[in-house]
Amino acid sequence: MAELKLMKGNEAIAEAAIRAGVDAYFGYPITPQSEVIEYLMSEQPEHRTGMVVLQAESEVAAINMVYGAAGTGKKVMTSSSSPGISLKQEGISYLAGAELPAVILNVVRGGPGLGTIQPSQADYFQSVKGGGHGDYRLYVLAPASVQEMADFVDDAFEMAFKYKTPVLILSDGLIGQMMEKVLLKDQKARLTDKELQERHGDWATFGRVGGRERNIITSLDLQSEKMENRVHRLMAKYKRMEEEDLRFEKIKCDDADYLIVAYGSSARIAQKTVDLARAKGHKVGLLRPITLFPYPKKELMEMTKQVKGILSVELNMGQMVEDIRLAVEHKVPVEHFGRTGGIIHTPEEILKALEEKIIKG
Amino acid sequence: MAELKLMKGNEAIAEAAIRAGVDAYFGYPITPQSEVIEYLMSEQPEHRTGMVVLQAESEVAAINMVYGAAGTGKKVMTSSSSPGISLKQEGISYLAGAELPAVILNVVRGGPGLGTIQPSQADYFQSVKGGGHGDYRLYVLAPASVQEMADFVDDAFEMAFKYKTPVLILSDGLIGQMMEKVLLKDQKARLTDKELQERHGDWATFGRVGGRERNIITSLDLQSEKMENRVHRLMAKYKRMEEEDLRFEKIKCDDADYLIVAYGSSARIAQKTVDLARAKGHKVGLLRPITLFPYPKKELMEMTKQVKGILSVELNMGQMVEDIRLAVEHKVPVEHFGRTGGIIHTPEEILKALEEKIIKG
Amino acid sequence: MAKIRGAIVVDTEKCKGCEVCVPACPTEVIGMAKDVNGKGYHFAFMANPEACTGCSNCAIVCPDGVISVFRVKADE
Amino acid sequence: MAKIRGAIVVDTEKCKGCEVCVPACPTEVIGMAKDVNGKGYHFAFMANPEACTGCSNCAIVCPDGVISVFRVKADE
Amino acid sequence: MTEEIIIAGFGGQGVLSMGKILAYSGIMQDQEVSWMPSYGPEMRGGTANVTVILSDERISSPYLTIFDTAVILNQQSMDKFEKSLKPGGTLIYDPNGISHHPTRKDINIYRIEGSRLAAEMGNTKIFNMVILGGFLAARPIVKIENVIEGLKKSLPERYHKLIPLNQEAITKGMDSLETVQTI
Amino acid sequence: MTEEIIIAGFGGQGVLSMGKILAYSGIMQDQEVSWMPSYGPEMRGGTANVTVILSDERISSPYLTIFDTAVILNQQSMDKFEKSLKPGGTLIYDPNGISHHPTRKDINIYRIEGSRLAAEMGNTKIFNMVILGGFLAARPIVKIENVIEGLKKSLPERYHKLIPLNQEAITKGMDSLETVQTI
Amino acid sequence: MDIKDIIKPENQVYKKTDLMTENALSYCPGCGHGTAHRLTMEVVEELGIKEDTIGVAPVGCSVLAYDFMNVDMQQAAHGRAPALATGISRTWPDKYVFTYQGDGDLAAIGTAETIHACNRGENIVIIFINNGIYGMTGGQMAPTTLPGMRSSTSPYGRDVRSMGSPIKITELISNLPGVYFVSRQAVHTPKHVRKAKKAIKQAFENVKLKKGLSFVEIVSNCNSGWKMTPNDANKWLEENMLDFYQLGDIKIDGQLVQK
Amino acid sequence: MDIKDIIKPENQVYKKTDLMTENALSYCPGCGHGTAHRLTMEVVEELGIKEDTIGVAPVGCSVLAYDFMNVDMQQAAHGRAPALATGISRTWPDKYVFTYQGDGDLAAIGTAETIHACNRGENIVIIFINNGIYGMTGGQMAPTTLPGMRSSTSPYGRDVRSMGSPIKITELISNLPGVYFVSRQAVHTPKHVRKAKKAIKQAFENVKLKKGLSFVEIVSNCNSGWKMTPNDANKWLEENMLDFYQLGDIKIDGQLVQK
Ligand SMILES: Cc1ncc(C[n+]2csc(CCOP(=O)(O)OP(=O)(O)O)c2C)c(N)n1
Ligand SMILES: Cc1ncc(C[n+]2csc(CCOP(=O)(O)OP(=O)(O)O)c2C)c(N)n1
Ligand code: SF4
Ligand code: SF4
Ligand code: SF4
Ligand code: SF4
Ligand code: SF4
Ligand code: SF4
Ligand SMILES: [Mg+2]
Ligand SMILES: [Mg+2]
Repeated sequence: MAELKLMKGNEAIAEAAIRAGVDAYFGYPITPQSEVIEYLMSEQPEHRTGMVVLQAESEVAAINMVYGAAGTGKKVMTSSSSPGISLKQEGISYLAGAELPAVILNVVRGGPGLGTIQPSQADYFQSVKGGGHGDYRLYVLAPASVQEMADFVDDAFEMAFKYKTPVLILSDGLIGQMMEKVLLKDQKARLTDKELQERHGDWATFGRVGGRERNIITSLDLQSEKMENRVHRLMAKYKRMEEEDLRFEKIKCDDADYLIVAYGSSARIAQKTVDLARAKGHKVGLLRPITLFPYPKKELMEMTKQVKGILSVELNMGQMVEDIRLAVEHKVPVEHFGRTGGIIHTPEEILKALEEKIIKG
Repeated sequence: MAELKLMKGNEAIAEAAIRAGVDAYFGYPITPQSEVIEYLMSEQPEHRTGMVVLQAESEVAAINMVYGAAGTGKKVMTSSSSPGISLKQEGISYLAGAELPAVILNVVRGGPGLGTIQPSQADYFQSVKGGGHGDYRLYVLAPASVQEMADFVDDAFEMAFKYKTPVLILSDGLIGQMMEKVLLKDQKARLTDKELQERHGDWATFGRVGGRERNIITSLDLQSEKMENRVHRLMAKYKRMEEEDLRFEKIKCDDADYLIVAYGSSARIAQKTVDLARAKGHKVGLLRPITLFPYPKKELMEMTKQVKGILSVELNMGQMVEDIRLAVEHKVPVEHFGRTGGIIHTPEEILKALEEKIIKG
Repeated sequence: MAKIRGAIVVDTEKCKGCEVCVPACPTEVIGMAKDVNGKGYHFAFMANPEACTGCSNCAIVCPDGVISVFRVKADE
Repeated sequence: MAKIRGAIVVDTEKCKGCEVCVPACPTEVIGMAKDVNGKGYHFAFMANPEACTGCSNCAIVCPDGVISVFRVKADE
Repeated sequence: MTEEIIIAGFGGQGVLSMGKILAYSGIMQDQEVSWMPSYGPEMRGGTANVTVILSDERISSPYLTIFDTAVILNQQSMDKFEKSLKPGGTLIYDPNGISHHPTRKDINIYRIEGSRLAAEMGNTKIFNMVILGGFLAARPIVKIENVIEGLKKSLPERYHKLIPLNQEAITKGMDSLETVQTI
Repeated sequence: MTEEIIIAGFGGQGVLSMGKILAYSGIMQDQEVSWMPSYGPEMRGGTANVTVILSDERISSPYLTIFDTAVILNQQSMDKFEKSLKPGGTLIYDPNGISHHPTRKDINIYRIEGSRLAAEMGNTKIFNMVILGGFLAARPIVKIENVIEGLKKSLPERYHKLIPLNQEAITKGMDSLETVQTI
Repeated sequence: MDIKDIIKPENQVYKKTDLMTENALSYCPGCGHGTAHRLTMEVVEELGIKEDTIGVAPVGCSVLAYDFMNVDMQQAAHGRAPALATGISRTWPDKYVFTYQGDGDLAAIGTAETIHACNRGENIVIIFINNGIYGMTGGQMAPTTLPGMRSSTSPYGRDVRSMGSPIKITELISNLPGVYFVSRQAVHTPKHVRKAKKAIKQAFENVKLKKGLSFVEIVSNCNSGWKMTPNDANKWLEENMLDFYQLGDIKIDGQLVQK
Repeated sequence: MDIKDIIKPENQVYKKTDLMTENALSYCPGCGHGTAHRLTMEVVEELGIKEDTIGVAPVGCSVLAYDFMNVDMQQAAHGRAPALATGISRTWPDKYVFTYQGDGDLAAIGTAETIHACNRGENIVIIFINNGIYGMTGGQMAPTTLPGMRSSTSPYGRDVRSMGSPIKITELISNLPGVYFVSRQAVHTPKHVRKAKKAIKQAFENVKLKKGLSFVEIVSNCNSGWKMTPNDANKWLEENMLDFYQLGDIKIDGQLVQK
């Protein structure tokens, strides 16, 4: 039954996972996302839906438990925060290479190193360019509200299975820790074993049921020719993602002379800047990429016909700004404004930066 | 005593490490770089110079052993190949955050996942954008010959200590496995404890010798303001690297109408393409970035005054090409040609791509 | 006969009022202040100073190391 | 009296000539061929077929699983 | 209408749950709400604060540096947040433990003796409800019945028996608010 | 002068070390050299090959797909590399185990009975030295004294006593090369 | 009696199980991996559980186990097979999930995953091939390499002082309450093969009981890494490895076997 | 006799060591971390080795140990302190290198680093604070959490069947030949504090012998995580933790202590 609740982003995604019929969650505690596993444990989803929740001995173990379960066709997810996500990079690269569906949540905190536990977006590069080794990408969703934390579980699994790929939900401490109201969807049933076998029997490893030929999950191709084919197959998927499953949101862009591009928590804050700017008479719009990979390149290029300059607002020292520049092919000035180390920029300082770097500049 | 030898890249770097007076090496076997630790073990450097060589239980342990030893002011290095380097990402982020000097060698193989053991350059993004979490970069050196494998040990440590930063030597299976002649430098003495204490006594943790105040190595700043300062300090270093320690090589660029940009093994192969192209009457030059971070942005921009187009030649599906586009601000067409999955492009097919994408295109 | 007398000094600003020292004292010397210190903690004090033998038990269990102990042999 | 007779068939193209089967045979049946197979290995064969009892020892130690074993009770 | 509120005090004072009840109350009257805590490694005795926004419109930034209303429960928070109020804003504080009282002239200031009143009611745990009452007296932005509904929603079922006590504390708080200065 | 050579055969035939000696010989006469093996997960019995380049100039690509000279020691390698020779190039092979002999008409072809000769000399380990001798007879690109120097450099000190034997094998190889076709 | 009369289908007493594929094994001649593969598959066949069996291959020489074992298989990152198996077994609690791992994989990089899967008592089978070396990468020292034993990273022999002693991971995990069955076996002679198969069978049978993890170590040769002929390697194994890694059951029905 | 006459410098019999800094400890009131810190520093002071001591702080509540211990210190990634200590000790073989780690750090994510540093017999001291929970991150279940014990990730009590049994990592590593000294202690009463200090002192003294690793576990409270007052937590510790984690020396001079 759909339900309206006040929840933390971390709790909302956990509840949404149960309702989405997720089969298993494997994770290891780390601030600011430990509420995900805590909420799951307190809800005893094994009684509600039969969902498995296990605290792993480490993030490395967790991502590899995900790999194992994903390889059987199950809907499986994990979550962590920056240092823990770094540890998962080998596993993520394996998931991508073996073409397994899985959902990974990163509730980003300030880095590098142990850093701070405050919100940050400094893992953008790692998320969209591939923090692990090899030629691969993730489908990356960036929620900007508690509602989206909940909604993106379903979306993420849809993409994960559509493309047989790991999907990253790139959140941050602000979205994870804040409470907002959230409309929770109805409970979806988990696939029965039989349904799963029918749906995924051509690739998943759940045993040679009915005596079918064996299935194999691997990312190894000793022959380079085969490996190159595998990579080309991946690249074709990424292209298709761009064509079919790109997502973004435009706020007050219709008449905009200047554009802010921001995602996740920065988008929330920058939205206030848009209002402040407009109150001062600047026609500013906000383009919020919802998918960070694929990236709204065409849309940005389109916007260059209209806007005089673009400010990339990020909780980091300048990462997404590169993707904007690549997208607009340097047709309009693109500048970056960001705070880092867990400091959250204020709507006012974003406005100031906008005025200094774009409007006046 | 300087010496001329025929060696594999992996052996040359190991021998050069002993001669450079490196204090310690910690690593874990993985193809195509296991010769590094094998060579070191067979040379018994503890007898030659007192250098410590230890086979760790994993790449994660190895990078953290490096962290510990580096924190005491020692010259310390590790090596691995792609999957192992992915596992080291947390540790690398910590090294950057704690501002520790260390040298990491990645002899890249084809990924993602277990992939192949053949040469690849698909870890470019991971290397230059930061595969770990947080706002940091590495100083990245890309050797293109066995001689450079040897020479870059000294250079890498110089940079590591100059900037107090981890330095990545980004090689690949081709450079690691091939033999060429190499002129080995004279043996340098390792720092004595006393020398080390004098040189690094203001930050390194070797005990409060002489009753000095304690030193602390950490990457943690619970206060975001302090953490932001730390990140700004890092960014200032990266800027300085660009000003003072950028490296590249230009081959036949003086009269070039077209430019190939390639590093490492691709640069070696592309160099042959330059000859083939010139034999056919195309004035093609090669710009070889030696440092991948910092990147020769200004030089590339300068070249746009002269060349009609640029081909980025990489053993991957298109990574460095983004940095070229960013550098030249889309002033001339920039295209990518690459093979992946361990396949090495031939000089002939590079020429074909150049003709199709740049010269005729 | 020489009697052992002791006394403790609690760094009241650093005391966290955890009360771990209280049961550690064999002679029930320590009580917790009604007042709070700058951090809002009720700090420990010698409620029963006469009984203190300076045995240091309280000091060595104090997690915050805020107790100093003094001891003299006093003639009765 | 019924005697047990055995025989083995070696998949000579898959045999790697490791010789592990040789000492495993209690009756010294197996020898290595002078010839090599397509992969360049000297393969195993029944050098002394009369002695084979079909005990399967050779087959179960063969790492490549290339030996099949047959056995009959034969009247003398 | 949009109300941007900061509630700040010591870790154990129930700052976060007071904010949560307030946010739930907003939901009960169909408003958009957000609740953004400061979070950190639990160093007990440290400060805790939460930004609560209630609005009739979609809320943009849940993280703010200037506020309409501040509820201040210890000295550190006073030092930090008095200056973050908008001119014309409202400051509500518990004088217990406050050595430097607010000095701004361009804001409304109220006092509520939360600690004392809670102690008088024999239950220090309802301290934050007394404060909530005081807040509601100064800023009646949510209806009391919605607060009670919010309370129900935010308390686990097994604690619902405590709702009358909480309600009493809120009423007590509402009745006990002292006006220091209105502009 | 630049000579681009592929040497290809089975894993245990000493292909890599033959290439290494050749490369060292180049160094001994002050040439630039490169030696690039195929490497793979050691599936014993698989093929092994190495590309060796000797040149008076700086060597660009150490990895090649067409060659001046091919030294071929088993059938798989024949199938793979006969077609990679430049027109006018040189193919040297050991006929032992070869079922399909080379057919190209635009290259020079030589045979050297390496296996047989090594067996005759009572030491299969010098097989690759016999082959090297054959190579040198066909392509005298390095002086024999430089080969001996190269041998010294590439063998660990403790094996230097074997150098005369190796030298003998090389000589045997040089003397035993059979010309199949020259163009 | 003619050989032809013996070699008839009805007389066949030993035949490779169909659960081994027709692919030629990628192992060196004489390597024990092949035998261990075959025993595992024979057990799966004899128990009639191929429809319910999922294997996990490691990184190591047996990385390609999925090419040879004719059951559903996943290939794991180096050392993480027990984590994969946990993920599979937790979501398919009635299946037979096994890992097949080398000593480097299981006792070096995978130590944490091994210990914790054992400690949680995952309802899986671990087949552990201890050949005292890293075979696949060219014979480097493993955690199990014997004192004084040469490898490419201990070319002068394992120096216990600086490289540590060989680790008896099998004994170590036997102490964990989550572990239900532990046995150490070998496969270099027919007698050992028979015993090893019994142990593997026991391990798979235990899965039905859901009482914890079953662990079978197989001490095996890596003749290439050891630089010996297969038969010499097996002799060396008998004389050196088995002295240190003593064969036999170590834990049965959750109880340590008293020695 | 007046109190003033007693409180004189010359009468002082207990004074906080100078090797604890003046920074106020960041721990919750009554948390055993403070005591364990102080004992460690008292030992370093008494042995006169502060010029030769390097500590490694973990990730856990004691992540800030470097703010309190007045010796050179490094902060390690979660679980990796033994690897750092290895790196330090190998390059400074005559120094006193110690790690200070929580149970999550040492026995969960850091299992492999712990086991292998122990197995290699690194010449270091490991101080292991077992409070049966992840204190820093808000009281999640640790590998050491007792059966039935509640935590934020075992809110209905640790269910051994699905979460595994608490792991006695200390007993486990005692079996490794590289480990020279192992002792389990507590710090919640004066008596326990005195014994714990003796064990820590022994551990540091062992470093001089270069015979292997010394390991001291300290069973401690996490009153916040356990949601008890400090004194209740200490009582609970006495009654529950010590039953499972029995105090005393486990290995002395490289020999297991017979029980
Ligand atoms: C993360 C990572 N590190 C290292 C390697 C390289 N590697 C492959 S197999 C192997 C060790 C194999 O030894 P073992 O597990 O004993 O198996 P064996 O080959 O002896 O059967 C190593 C280190 C890898 N593939 N991935
Ligand atoms: C890679 C990584 N994973 C997880 C965390 C989050 N984390 C910090 S401390 C901790 C556990 C602390 O527990 P313990 O080691 O028992 O120490 P205690 O706080 O109880 O003293 C965790 C999981 C982290 N910082 N880094
Ligand atoms: S020194 Fe001894 S007697 Fe005195 S207060 Fe402390 S514990 Fe009690
Ligand atoms: S033990 Fe220490 S901190 Fe706790 S109450 Fe006593 S003096 Fe204060
Ligand atoms: S079946 Fe027995 S007797 Fe026959 S060859 Fe094999 S081992 Fe020898
Ligand atoms: S054991 Fe098998 S592979 Fe080895 S020689 Fe005998 S038949 Fe051939
Ligand atoms: S290298 Fe060793 S373990 Fe690997 S296949 Fe060969 S003999 Fe077997
Ligand atoms: S959370 Fe627990 S371990 Fe951490 S300081 Fe508080 S009481 Fe100590
Ligand atoms: Mg092995
Ligand atoms: Mg703990």
